[in-house]
Amino acid sequence: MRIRLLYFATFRDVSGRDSEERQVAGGSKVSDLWRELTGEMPGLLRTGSMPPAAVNREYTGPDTVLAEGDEVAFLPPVAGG
Amino acid sequence: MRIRLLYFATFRDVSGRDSEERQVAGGSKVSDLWRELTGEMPGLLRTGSMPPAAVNREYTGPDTVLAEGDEVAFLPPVAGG
Amino acid sequence: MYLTDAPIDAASLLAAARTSDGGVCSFFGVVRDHHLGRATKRIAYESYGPMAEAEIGKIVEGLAREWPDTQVLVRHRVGMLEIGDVAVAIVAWSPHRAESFAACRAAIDRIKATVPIWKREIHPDGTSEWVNPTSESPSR
Amino acid sequence: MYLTDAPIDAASLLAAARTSDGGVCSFFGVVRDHHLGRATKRIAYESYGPMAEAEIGKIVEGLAREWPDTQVLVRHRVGMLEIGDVAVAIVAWSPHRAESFAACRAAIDRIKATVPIWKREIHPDGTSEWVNPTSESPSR
Repeated sequence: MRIRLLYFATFRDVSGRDSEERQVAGGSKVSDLWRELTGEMPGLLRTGSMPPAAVNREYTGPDTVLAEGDEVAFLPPVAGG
Repeated sequence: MRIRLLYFATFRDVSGRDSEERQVAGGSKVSDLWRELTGEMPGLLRTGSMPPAAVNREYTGPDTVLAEGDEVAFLPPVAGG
Repeated sequence: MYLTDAPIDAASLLAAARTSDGGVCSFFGVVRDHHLGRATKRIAYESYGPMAEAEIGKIVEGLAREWPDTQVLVRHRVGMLEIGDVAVAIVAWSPHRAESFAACRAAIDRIKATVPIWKREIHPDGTSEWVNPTSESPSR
Repeated sequence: MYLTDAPIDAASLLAAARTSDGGVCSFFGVVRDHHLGRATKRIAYESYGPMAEAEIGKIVEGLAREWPDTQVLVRHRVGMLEIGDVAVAIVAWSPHRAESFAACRAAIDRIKATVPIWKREIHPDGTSEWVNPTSESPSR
């Protein structure tokens, strides 16, 4: 199935892109996607363990199962204000 | 000796004046003056025990001995801000 | 210097940031339309002027000792104030936000505790009384 | 709604007091000229816009539940900011001062903790890096 992945701040610098459409296996969890991404782009691991993730613009945990059309983002440490 | 006494807020309402020149005995303390004033104007006691006192525009305690020319004020509960 | 009988323009006070300041915390005490369940029409602020100036000066010096990187501005209005008028303004500029909040909060708390200023609430029916905060809740 | 790429005019935000408000606490986060001992020339703020709007909305709703009498305004700027520019503005109006301080402080702390906004410090020599607050002291 297809998801849309967004990259921000350091993660955009590492990936070289703002966003991408991506195929993931049915039943994939957020943590599975993170493992896949860091396999391709070890530079994402600079922030340490899995960063906070958002699915469809809401914070969610690593065990959330992804669905077709989800908008997914892993969020580097936020620094607003 | 002579002192200058100032009245503010409720104390001005009770005394009916802003200020007065007053003769006090040499060696009088702040607490002596308060006792004298409340004897003349029991309405001052509405705030309870002796209120904070200022001599020459500084907070001071009840045992401070007054001197010729001092500016003295007993201060009703303050309510700035 | 700290007291004024002219209206306080809250906005104009905020402009004094230094380039090293990252946080600005301000507090404005405003005349509101009620107090202890009764309607307020206006408030007369009275001060022991020279002593109030000196006491605020001591508070500002104390804040500068406790938070040396933080710059604090204080203005307190006296005279007859209408609903919505700014009675007291505190602005604390600091490199960091925690210090700006702490210094601003300390400033207003200390001003309310020790500066010889009194206020007389005037009700819509023309009656009035002096406010006695010692008989009220501490958050008021 | 909460995010803007136009300059934030701190002064104009303060005008919205209700007649029942007695205390106004505000916090303005301003771009300063240094960070962790290095000079800063400007800061680029980037956001995950729709999520940042939603997160700030949740924070504002949470504050309204915790402090029902207090009205809180939030603005956060994004884009390229210069030294002295307001990056974030919080204003909390309340009948009482303690609540205005508490709600204002909670607002900025929660915004910094969870809203997906990032900043890239640009130094005078043209180099830059993303700020990582998790590697710094909590007061910064």
